[in-house]
Amino acid sequence: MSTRSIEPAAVALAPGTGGGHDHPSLQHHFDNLEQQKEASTLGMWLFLVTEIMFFGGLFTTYVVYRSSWPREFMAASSTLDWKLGAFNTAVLILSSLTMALAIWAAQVNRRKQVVFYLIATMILGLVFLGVKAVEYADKFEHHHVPGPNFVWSEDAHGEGGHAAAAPTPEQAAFAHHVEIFFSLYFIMTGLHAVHMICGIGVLAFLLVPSWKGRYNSAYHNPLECTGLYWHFVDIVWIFLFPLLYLLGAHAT
Amino acid sequence: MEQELPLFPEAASHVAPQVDALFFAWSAISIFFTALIAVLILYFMVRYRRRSVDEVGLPERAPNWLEVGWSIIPLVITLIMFAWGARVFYNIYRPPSNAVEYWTVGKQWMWKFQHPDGHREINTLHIPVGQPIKLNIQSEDVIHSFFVPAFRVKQDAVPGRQTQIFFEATKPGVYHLFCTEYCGGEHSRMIGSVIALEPEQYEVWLAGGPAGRSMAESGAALFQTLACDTCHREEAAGGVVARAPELEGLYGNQVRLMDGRTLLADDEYIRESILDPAKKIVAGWQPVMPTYQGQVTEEQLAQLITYIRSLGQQAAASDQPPTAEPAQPEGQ
Amino acid sequence: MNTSNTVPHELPPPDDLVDQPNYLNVAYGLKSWLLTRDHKRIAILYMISVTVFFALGSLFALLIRLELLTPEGDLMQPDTYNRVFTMHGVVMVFFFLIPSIPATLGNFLVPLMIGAKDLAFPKLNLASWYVYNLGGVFTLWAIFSGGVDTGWTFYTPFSTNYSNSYVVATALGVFINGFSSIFTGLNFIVTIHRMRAPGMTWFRLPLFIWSHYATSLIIVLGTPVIAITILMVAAERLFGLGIFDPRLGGDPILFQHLFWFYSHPAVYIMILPAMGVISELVAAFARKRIFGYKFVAFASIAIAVLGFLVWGHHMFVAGQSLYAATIFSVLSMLVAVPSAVKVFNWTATLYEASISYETPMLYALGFIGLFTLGGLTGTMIATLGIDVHVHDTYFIVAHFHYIMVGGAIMGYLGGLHYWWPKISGRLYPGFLSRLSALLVFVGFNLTFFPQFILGYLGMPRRYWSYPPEYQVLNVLSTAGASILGIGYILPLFYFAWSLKYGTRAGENPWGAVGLEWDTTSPPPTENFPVIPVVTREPYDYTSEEVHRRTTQQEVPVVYQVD
Amino acid sequence: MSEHSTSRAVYFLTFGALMVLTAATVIVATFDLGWANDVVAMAIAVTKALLVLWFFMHLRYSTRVTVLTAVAGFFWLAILIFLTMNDYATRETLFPFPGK
Repeated sequence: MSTRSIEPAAVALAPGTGGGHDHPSLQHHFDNLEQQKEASTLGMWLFLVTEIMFFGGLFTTYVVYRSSWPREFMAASSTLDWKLGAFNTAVLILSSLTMALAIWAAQVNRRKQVVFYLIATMILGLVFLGVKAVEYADKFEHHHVPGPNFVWSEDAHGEGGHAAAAPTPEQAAFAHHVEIFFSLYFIMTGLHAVHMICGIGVLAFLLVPSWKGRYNSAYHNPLECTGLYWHFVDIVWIFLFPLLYLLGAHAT
Repeated sequence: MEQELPLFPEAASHVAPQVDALFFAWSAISIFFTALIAVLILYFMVRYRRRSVDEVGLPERAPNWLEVGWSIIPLVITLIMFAWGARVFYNIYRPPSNAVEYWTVGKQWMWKFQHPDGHREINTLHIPVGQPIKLNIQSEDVIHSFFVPAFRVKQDAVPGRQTQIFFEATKPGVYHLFCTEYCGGEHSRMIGSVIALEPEQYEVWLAGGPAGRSMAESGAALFQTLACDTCHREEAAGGVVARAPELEGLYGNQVRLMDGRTLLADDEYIRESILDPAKKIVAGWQPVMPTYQGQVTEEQLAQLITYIRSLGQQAAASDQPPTAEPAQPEGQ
Repeated sequence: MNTSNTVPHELPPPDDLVDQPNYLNVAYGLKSWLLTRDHKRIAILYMISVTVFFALGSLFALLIRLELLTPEGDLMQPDTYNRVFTMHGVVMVFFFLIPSIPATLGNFLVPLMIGAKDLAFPKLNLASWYVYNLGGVFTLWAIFSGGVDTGWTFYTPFSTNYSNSYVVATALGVFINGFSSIFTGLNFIVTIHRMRAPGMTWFRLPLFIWSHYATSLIIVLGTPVIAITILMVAAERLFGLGIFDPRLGGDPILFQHLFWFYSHPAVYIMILPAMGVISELVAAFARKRIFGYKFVAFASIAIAVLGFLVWGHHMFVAGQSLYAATIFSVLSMLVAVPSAVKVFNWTATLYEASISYETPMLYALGFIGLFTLGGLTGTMIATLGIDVHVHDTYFIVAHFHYIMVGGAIMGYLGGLHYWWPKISGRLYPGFLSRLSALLVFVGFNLTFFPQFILGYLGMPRRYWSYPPEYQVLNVLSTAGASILGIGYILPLFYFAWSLKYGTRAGENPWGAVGLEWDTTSPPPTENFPVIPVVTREPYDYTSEEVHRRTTQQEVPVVYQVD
Repeated sequence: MSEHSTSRAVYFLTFGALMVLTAATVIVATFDLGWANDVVAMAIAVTKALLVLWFFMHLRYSTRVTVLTAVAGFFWLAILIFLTMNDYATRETLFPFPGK
């Protein structure tokens, strides 16, 4: 809240808005809390629109390349462990629930429960990142990380394996297209993970004010906006899971 | 024919008149509307200039039909012009069945052409007039773009794909060939010319070029058409960093190689450097020279060697100090 | 050019006008400026940053024009020329044209025009300026350590595999700069939706606000796509991935799709704010309501929405399918209609108006003429048959400079001259400013009209050397560029001069209608002593109350005829 | 957003529905239905996204402008994907452009 040096002499609030004492969290340029809440919610949604278009570029790339090489994407996807993916999806959905309950708790003025649910959401987020770390480790081990030392042999099929006989042009092209799948896999899930980390950071930032009881039924904007962001990150994973993991499920 | 100030390109292909007609129509429309707006503004500026400090404009009275009018009219005009443009576009991109296939490969800063009968050229393309030509275009590295202004055709060379353009020369002549998709350092030197010849002259040219010229002269002409001079040339030309050793005064002198050996630059060394350049690299130079194996016939090879030998004697004659030691190229 | 026929009479500046508290003298010192949350101060900070980048971009432009004086490039090596035209593109597009009007005039005026105390998120607004400068630092570092030679379009596979210049640094600079654009756009949309003064309905909003609303829609919906595209290029260079690498089967044309999805709407980000400024100028100096207000307002929204459907017209010859090229060509014709509607409505506004010829009006009239030609040539280029011939030639360069320089920069300068009294409380010299407007108009046309001819002759873009027959037209163009340069430098001087010596501008030096003219100039920090209640239509010059204000008010000397 | 809050039961119900749908998409994926696999997977994903948007993200109580913003976001993504695919889908089919 900015306390400014010169208070304008006659600040006459526009007629008809709730005047009286100002809520400590009301910023000077808003007329009332309602206007401030709607402004911050709309602002958050607009930020989420930019996030939709940000991930949208990757989804477009995915759609284009998958339509060009369905077989290669299916073969590459079959090396991903869809059970871990499913488990991660469940973890994220549960974290969405705890996030929503955190906001509910603030609305009914139960600050202890707000803190509890926030911590639960953070722990679930960390579990999700842990599982991702396990998956990435597996990729490094199998040389499935795109780049100079990417190895993909048709017969080895997932074991990574040593360099087989010189691949035929078709196999080389196949391996290249598989490498592009893994490039997309790493950028999409990597970007999603970075958003998770930022989300956890913001949640941590909210713990102290929540503990102090600053968020109550009248004012809980920061919680609401963090909730919107967290649910959005969950939605991105909801689309990532089937597109990346479930392609090859019926092939195994 | 270097005109002093050309204001309009030649129309030398079947589609050029159609493109020009479309362009003139659109230019006329543009000039008409721009002039209309300019005249209206100037008239209003004078007619309704402010006469006293407190004068204000009258409220608007015009009905909505005016508003609808100048929404519909531009839409109709643009859609008509779109349809006309689309028809011309399909004329450019749909070759007739009797089109002869030529190939071109864009490589960083040169065009390599191949005729239906296997004849190869670099940076210049000889084509017969009146014969529809389908040119298959590829690229070895980045995106280039095959553009002949006189034919009004352009098509990007996309690496990893083969794209195609169709044109039919209608007028013999030498026409500019440009690369119009930015492709790096010497994008502006990746130019050449498309030479449209009467069908008979084209056959003569195909047969091996004009007879009666001395071996050295044919060699010199070949040196140009094979674009050897894009790399082998004196330092000063256009300030471009030389990419290959100078050939003046090379013949008959010692040459130090990368691996330290020094040997005499004789016929055999020149022949080998043309057909398999990577085998003996002169000290201090990069192995960038492409092989001409299969691009030069035995007879053309002989012409090139006589030409380079003649360069050697000229240098000795004008007792220019033979530059056996190649100039050290700056780090590229 | 007859000077305005208002009766100039000298008036000693009333004493109370001098030390009235306003946003400039409310606090002094670096800290009060660098940590300000006042949208007006942030507008001025942006004005300084944007001017610095405009100067840098113009320097590159001058180098290009000097280089092209001779067919065989003599001024610099081809590689240096490639870096110069690339940096001209990057600096001008991302660091001047996109932020110029929204971040300076928009930041200053959006709250003022809708009767709000400030933008919805003041801290975000300040962050936007810092992020803009951070992006600028990255790009400047890239420039001074060697520059990038991929063209401002970063086409792959050249930018990812073959260029050994500072591509990642510049890409990072542009990526970060994108966020400053998003923050401004987001701020405007929320402010316009949520913080209008009582009585300010949507159809009482000035057209400046409508055009900035449409611009912000494009910014929010388009900018993230170029952010991810540039991130992919950087990832490909740094980690050897192969998304656009043809050797791995990647498709360079996919990069062009993603790039132009943002970069075409970006040209509407650059022109729509200028259109908003022109609507204000024409209304103010014709003292008449804009003809067909609703049509002009919805035309801005139509341009914003249709602008997202047309990007394929940049790729007609790039290897796109014929069918897609046809679809994009039709859609490009649709997007030309709202621009035509705007031009006709501006011209119709002048009918039965009371036009005066101050400098802003000269810029506005120049804008309308040049934008008409720019828009029509744009529609020509969107026609399939012509684009095959003129794609990537100087015809395209001439078209987009007619829109960007003839349109956006004329709009920016017009707006700057129109609101300068409100921003600084000072008036600038009339004759000198009109002279600079004339120089800009003449210099501009001499620079870029020959390029239309060069383009159809077939001279390709981005060429370091060109066939000798194109030299005469290039020399003409360079001559025009020097006149244009002088035209741009003049305002720098007389604006600075006016800060100290300019006569004081009263509350409403032009006798215009608008909430920003109802407060003092320069305005107080919270914009209005009392939040205004809006009852009148926008640009309502005929109402009694306005008549009284524009006549009785002691109009201080509008011009010293020096 | 009006001051009333969603009751906890609604959140738990939404959570349950999302878990069921996740299980469903996994099970369906194990059968080889050819191109139908993608359609079903996307249908389920969209349903789950709508559930999250409507209940968890309180679109249910949001103002018309906020709902419009959310819809616009996804619609513009559709424009990007649709018009880009419009090029790739017709590279070789409608007009015999020199494809591979």
